[in-house]
Amino acid sequence: MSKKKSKKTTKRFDGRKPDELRPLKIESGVLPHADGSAYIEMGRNKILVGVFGPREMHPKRFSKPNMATLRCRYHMAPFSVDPRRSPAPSRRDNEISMVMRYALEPAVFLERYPRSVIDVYAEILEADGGTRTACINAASVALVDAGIPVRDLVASCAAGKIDGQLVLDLGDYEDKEGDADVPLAYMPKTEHVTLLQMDGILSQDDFNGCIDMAIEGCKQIYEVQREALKKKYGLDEGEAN
Amino acid sequence: MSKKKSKKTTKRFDGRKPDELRPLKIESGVLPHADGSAYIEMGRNKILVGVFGPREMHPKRFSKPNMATLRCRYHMAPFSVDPRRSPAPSRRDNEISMVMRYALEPAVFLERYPRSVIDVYAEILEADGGTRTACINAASVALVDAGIPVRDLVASCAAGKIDGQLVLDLGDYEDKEGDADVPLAYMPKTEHVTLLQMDGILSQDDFNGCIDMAIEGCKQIYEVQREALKKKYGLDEGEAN
Amino acid sequence: MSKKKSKKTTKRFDGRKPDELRPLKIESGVLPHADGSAYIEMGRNKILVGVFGPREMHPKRFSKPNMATLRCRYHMAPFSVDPRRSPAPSRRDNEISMVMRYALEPAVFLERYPRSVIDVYAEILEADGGTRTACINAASVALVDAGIPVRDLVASCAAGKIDGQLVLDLGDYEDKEGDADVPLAYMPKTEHVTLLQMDGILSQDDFNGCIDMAIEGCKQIYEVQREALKKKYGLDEGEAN
Amino acid sequence: MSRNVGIASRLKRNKITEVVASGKRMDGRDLLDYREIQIKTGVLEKVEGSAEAYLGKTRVLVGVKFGKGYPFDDTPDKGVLMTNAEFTPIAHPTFEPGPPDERSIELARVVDRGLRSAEILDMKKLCLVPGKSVYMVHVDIYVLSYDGNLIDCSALAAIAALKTAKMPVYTVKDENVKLTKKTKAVKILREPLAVSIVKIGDSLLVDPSADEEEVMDARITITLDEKGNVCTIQKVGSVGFTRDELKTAVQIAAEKVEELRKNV
Amino acid sequence: MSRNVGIASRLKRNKITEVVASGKRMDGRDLLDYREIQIKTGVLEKVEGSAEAYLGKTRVLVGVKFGKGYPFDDTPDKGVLMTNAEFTPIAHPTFEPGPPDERSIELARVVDRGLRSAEILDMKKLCLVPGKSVYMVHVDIYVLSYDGNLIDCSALAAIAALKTAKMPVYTVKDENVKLTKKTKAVKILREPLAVSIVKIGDSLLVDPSADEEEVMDARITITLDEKGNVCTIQKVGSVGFTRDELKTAVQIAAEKVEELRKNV
Amino acid sequence: MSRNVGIASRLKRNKITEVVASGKRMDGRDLLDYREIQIKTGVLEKVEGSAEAYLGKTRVLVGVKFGKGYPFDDTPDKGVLMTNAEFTPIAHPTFEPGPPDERSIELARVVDRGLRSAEILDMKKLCLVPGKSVYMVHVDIYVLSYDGNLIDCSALAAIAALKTAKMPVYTVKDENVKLTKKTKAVKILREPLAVSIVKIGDSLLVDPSADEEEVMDARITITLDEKGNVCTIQKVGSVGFTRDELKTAVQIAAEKVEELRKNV
Repeated sequence: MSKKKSKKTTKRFDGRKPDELRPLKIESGVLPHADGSAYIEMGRNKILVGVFGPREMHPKRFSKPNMATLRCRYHMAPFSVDPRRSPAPSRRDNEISMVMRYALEPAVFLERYPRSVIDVYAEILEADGGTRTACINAASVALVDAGIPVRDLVASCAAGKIDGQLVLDLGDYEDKEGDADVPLAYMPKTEHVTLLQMDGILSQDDFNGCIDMAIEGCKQIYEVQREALKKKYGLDEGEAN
Repeated sequence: MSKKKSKKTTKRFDGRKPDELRPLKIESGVLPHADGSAYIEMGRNKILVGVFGPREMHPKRFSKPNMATLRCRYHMAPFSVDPRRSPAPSRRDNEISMVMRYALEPAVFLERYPRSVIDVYAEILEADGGTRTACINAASVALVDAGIPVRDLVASCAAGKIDGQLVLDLGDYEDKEGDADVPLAYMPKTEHVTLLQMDGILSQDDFNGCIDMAIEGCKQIYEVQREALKKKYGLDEGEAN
Repeated sequence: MSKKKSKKTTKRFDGRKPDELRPLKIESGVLPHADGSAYIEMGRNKILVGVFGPREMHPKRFSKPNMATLRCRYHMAPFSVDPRRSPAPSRRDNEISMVMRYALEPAVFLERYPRSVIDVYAEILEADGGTRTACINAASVALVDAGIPVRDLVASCAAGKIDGQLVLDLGDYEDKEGDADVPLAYMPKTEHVTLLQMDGILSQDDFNGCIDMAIEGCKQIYEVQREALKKKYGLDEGEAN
Repeated sequence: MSRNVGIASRLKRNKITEVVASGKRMDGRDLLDYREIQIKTGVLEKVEGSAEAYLGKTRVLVGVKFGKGYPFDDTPDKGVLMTNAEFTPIAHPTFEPGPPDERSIELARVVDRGLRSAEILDMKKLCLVPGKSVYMVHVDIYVLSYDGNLIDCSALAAIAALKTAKMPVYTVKDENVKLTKKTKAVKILREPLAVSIVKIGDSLLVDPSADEEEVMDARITITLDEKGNVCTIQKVGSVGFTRDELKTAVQIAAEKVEELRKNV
Repeated sequence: MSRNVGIASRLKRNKITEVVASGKRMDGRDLLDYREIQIKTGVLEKVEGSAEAYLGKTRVLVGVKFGKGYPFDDTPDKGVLMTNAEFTPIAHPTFEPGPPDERSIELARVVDRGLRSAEILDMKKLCLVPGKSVYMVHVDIYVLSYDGNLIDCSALAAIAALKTAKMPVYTVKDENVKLTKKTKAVKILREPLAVSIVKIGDSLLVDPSADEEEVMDARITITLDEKGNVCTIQKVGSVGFTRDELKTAVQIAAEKVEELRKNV
Repeated sequence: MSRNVGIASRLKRNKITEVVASGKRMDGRDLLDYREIQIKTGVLEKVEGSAEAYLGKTRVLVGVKFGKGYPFDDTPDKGVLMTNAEFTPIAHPTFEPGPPDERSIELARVVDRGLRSAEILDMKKLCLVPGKSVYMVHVDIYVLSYDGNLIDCSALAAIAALKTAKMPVYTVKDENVKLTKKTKAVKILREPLAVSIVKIGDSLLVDPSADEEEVMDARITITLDEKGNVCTIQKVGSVGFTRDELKTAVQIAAEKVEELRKNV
């Protein structure tokens, strides 16, 4: 963990250091009927991701002749937030589904499965801050669990600013109270940022600081993802770059 | 009518005996543009059923290669209940459409019309208690009116318990005040129960009593259905079993 | 302008004479990506119409083997009225889309483009009274701008009765306060009325008076439409009748 | 000029046009004859008013419900009248279950405009507490059998249902609205009825059948009140009317509406 | 008689029917054996109650949420209980994301009817201010893995979640309702559990797997409370039951429900 | 690496990539050149604020409406700001009428997040009666012509419309809210504008045309306020950015936003 980024030593709301991730647990192969799956607990987020495919795309006319289509769906259980939410997808859900797809696509060798579709379904059972980053972490593991060849794992977390301090991996409370939140996804091997969003107000310097801090966080998450895949990931090493 | 089931002789809300059906009237061939049709008044229920088919199914990929598909639709007019209801189908409507289909399917020789569809549309013009049983009674007559070969007519009514007494063919008021309501459909020739639902609280003995009482009621309704079909039904006798 | 129809000389709400049109401005070829287009200001109405086609129809099974299909869509921007309206189409919008189509169809040589579709999209940016007539005026110009052969231009305006007086081209305020409103569309060359609606209460004489007055109004609008098309319309003269 | 597609349809059109041109119709009627009209009122028990109208094989059921609700923001002192139309799939093999299509929207709109523009109810009298509580009047049109001319048939049923309706009486005290067990007759200010006239070739004819509607060039529906005033007009179809045809149509409608009026 | 289509499906049916006719099942169970049952409660932190139930590879998560809302017009003095079911697309390759289909509607309806008809909660005690403010209880069924018998599994999870839920306490003063930080246990009046019995050929068996549900002739679900009373019945499938089969089914259900009850 | 399908599309991509690699563009612009920017305000009369922005052939109309409504439950003392975007079918032959698709949802979301996260309005000042009545501010984005870069164009129009809007004044007395005939200027706390940068091959370029958006590898939109603070970021597209590319993109955006700012 890179300590140099933390400017102060003030304790955070939940007692973490500024550049400390929330407790993280990833398990792969948790769903009996999916081709690949993963369960993640990242802070209080509890998320199941199932991957189906590559399989035939319906309707066929939407399939691509030279590559597979990656479809992502970010979906919150009605009881995942307080107060309860309606099961119908919101504009926010649709936007997150889209950015999840863009975060994962650069990692997948879609060219190997022309005309087919790979479905990535993320079910948010309980939501803390940073659901989209947690979904990407689990989805990347689930894709490998499904045997789909990838360039690298995609690791994701956010950095932000709260009470004048840059902090890593914001929880729900920090997310709402903070000045800004910068979720990011990163492929360590190719050093590519595949998700980047931000809401809030940050100086350009602080923004750059957030990116650096989030990339460091991603590198730690990457190790947890690899661990979760154990032997399966070993098989995949040869694919990278 | 089997008198042995009535434990008390207390009069019911509308003056009926415990094992007495509501006034019942069935007419067949009432719609000029349907292949078969029937109108039923069962208590204050007023229901029109139209049958269309066997006809080509669209979209074709939903058709079954070795048999016809039976589609049922239970639909309430906005003015059929008080207060007025929205014309959009509710979850209850969809569930009743489904159990109607399951109540009628065992009677129909669907194998004779592979790849085609038979549509059964029930329009509730006025609703008293027991709309689903009334719909099945009319639908069964309408299917025969459409010339569709059947094993037997399906007769349907409910039994239930109110004020400690088992009663037959509950009206709207009894339906809401009673302890339990057991709608049932029955094919007298094969002695098969093709619809069975229940809501409420009944001892196992009372539940068995309700089934027996409802089957007796169905046998009476069956005679009214046969009467409504007159000669048409005569043609169909040869088909049974 | 035919003066004989105005019975009184009382000034109207906005100072116009009874048989005077609102200020009218039509411009053609205003949209870079449409095949044909027109912008109209008719009173405070501000409307953009885009025409696309003739083009292939999807899904194909809805296309007509012997002629093109004309599709019209009347659509109000959420900020076009006060209070703001929802972007979802209302029953009124759907009805106006339909009568627009019937107003324009008689003018178009649809037979020349079998199996194809011509889309006419009217976007109401700001609504004063008489949006449907303004849409038809702009749409007719946009069709010619798209190079689609027509029998004639279709000109449209309303007449109505307010404070006992027949008046031409009602604005929003007059529309709501008046006794009746008679929107009409007219093809001067064939002398056919292709749109006629009315809401209100009028004696048969007054109704006939409104029709005559509206036809006179259409003839004036026709000149403005021709002007807007300048040379383009010239090319089309040979087509008529 | 016919705009209908398909060979069967074009043959049907040719045949009908030919017969109509000779002043007759496929079912033997004259051009200006209505089919048999039948109206039954009070056919439903759970609504405040109901009527069933038949025009030949066309059959429409109308239920009128009175309830209590909020006024619209822009008319705080007026009751609310809502007209809805549903085409049931039992009415015709080509009708499909599902949300309202263009035809049922037009039917509801034209009947609604007919009731509204003729101001058949005094909406101000249907206000209970201004801005807070008003009568809601639902007129639900339910098409049970389709053989053409739904608008005329629906207008007949709607007027018959409203004329025979008994509305609930509420008492209002300090803005508290209470339902009583009393009912009273609905006061109808005007009785607009619709006459639909279709144009096939150069002929105008009334009360079109389903086949005639399928092949018609255009239709004009004219609603008139009991004094002969014109209340609503709706022209549809891909052919226009000349000025003379319109004048004739209004005359026909004024004449036929008297015949319809005898039935309600 | 099988009504399933497709050759693969018919072969599967023949195989299963044959095995079942011999009193055994594809996975080695006896006809009246349930698969392994596992229940975890308190699995979620943001809800008032939660439970996850497993029946073999079938897995259902139920969340129970308490909130404050308006009562229904016809029950102004009662709280509101709402049951919803969602089939997530991760549960089975054949499940698609989107609005609820017939199966999830049936699941929600049957569980809802089970909770409601057994009157498991005293809804009158869930009223805060009559006509104005009541408790809203949302029971959300979330299907995470499908291998048959969702109704029994969901009923287990729902009862387990309700039994362990802590509801928020409100204070009411002059119709002003205020949320406190206190919570209290939910009082459950009855504990209805569901037993689903399917008919394949002439055999009746419990706890059907996905394959058995695919080929079954009919299914009857019987919900019983802790006193052995019947609360809800649902028969589906295109074959009927004889009177004797129904009696047997009720006996089986009464017996098996005791076994299920040990898990909640 | 290109992920676009179809031969025509691949040819277009090859051509554009080649030209861009040489530091030029198909329409002759330099990589960091915007097209001609034009902004008109006060173009509509029925709204409180309006503006039309043009970026070359891209044209967006924004209407701002102020009304009165209920606050959200979780922010009882704040006004409500709602941003909506519609792609009209006249804007491009590939746009179809109907409910919002992924692109229009993204446009609305990014502009909305831009306005919201920069806290351009003091939402607490838009509260009339806490928990009961607040200002509703609707920002409606209406795309009239599409030739790429809708986000930058929409942000320009939205800020221009808000800056020139006149909001209605209400008086509040004992929780009674009354509309007056007065209006006042809207106080804008910040002026965030968006700069979209697309990556084609190894090049970064601003203000993409429709063709450039079609073939681009990825896009990053950066919203900055008038002090140079970053307010909103959105990265889309199936290729990633290196750390260096991101730094460069922020520098470009900080520079170009000053150029845009001269127009509002």
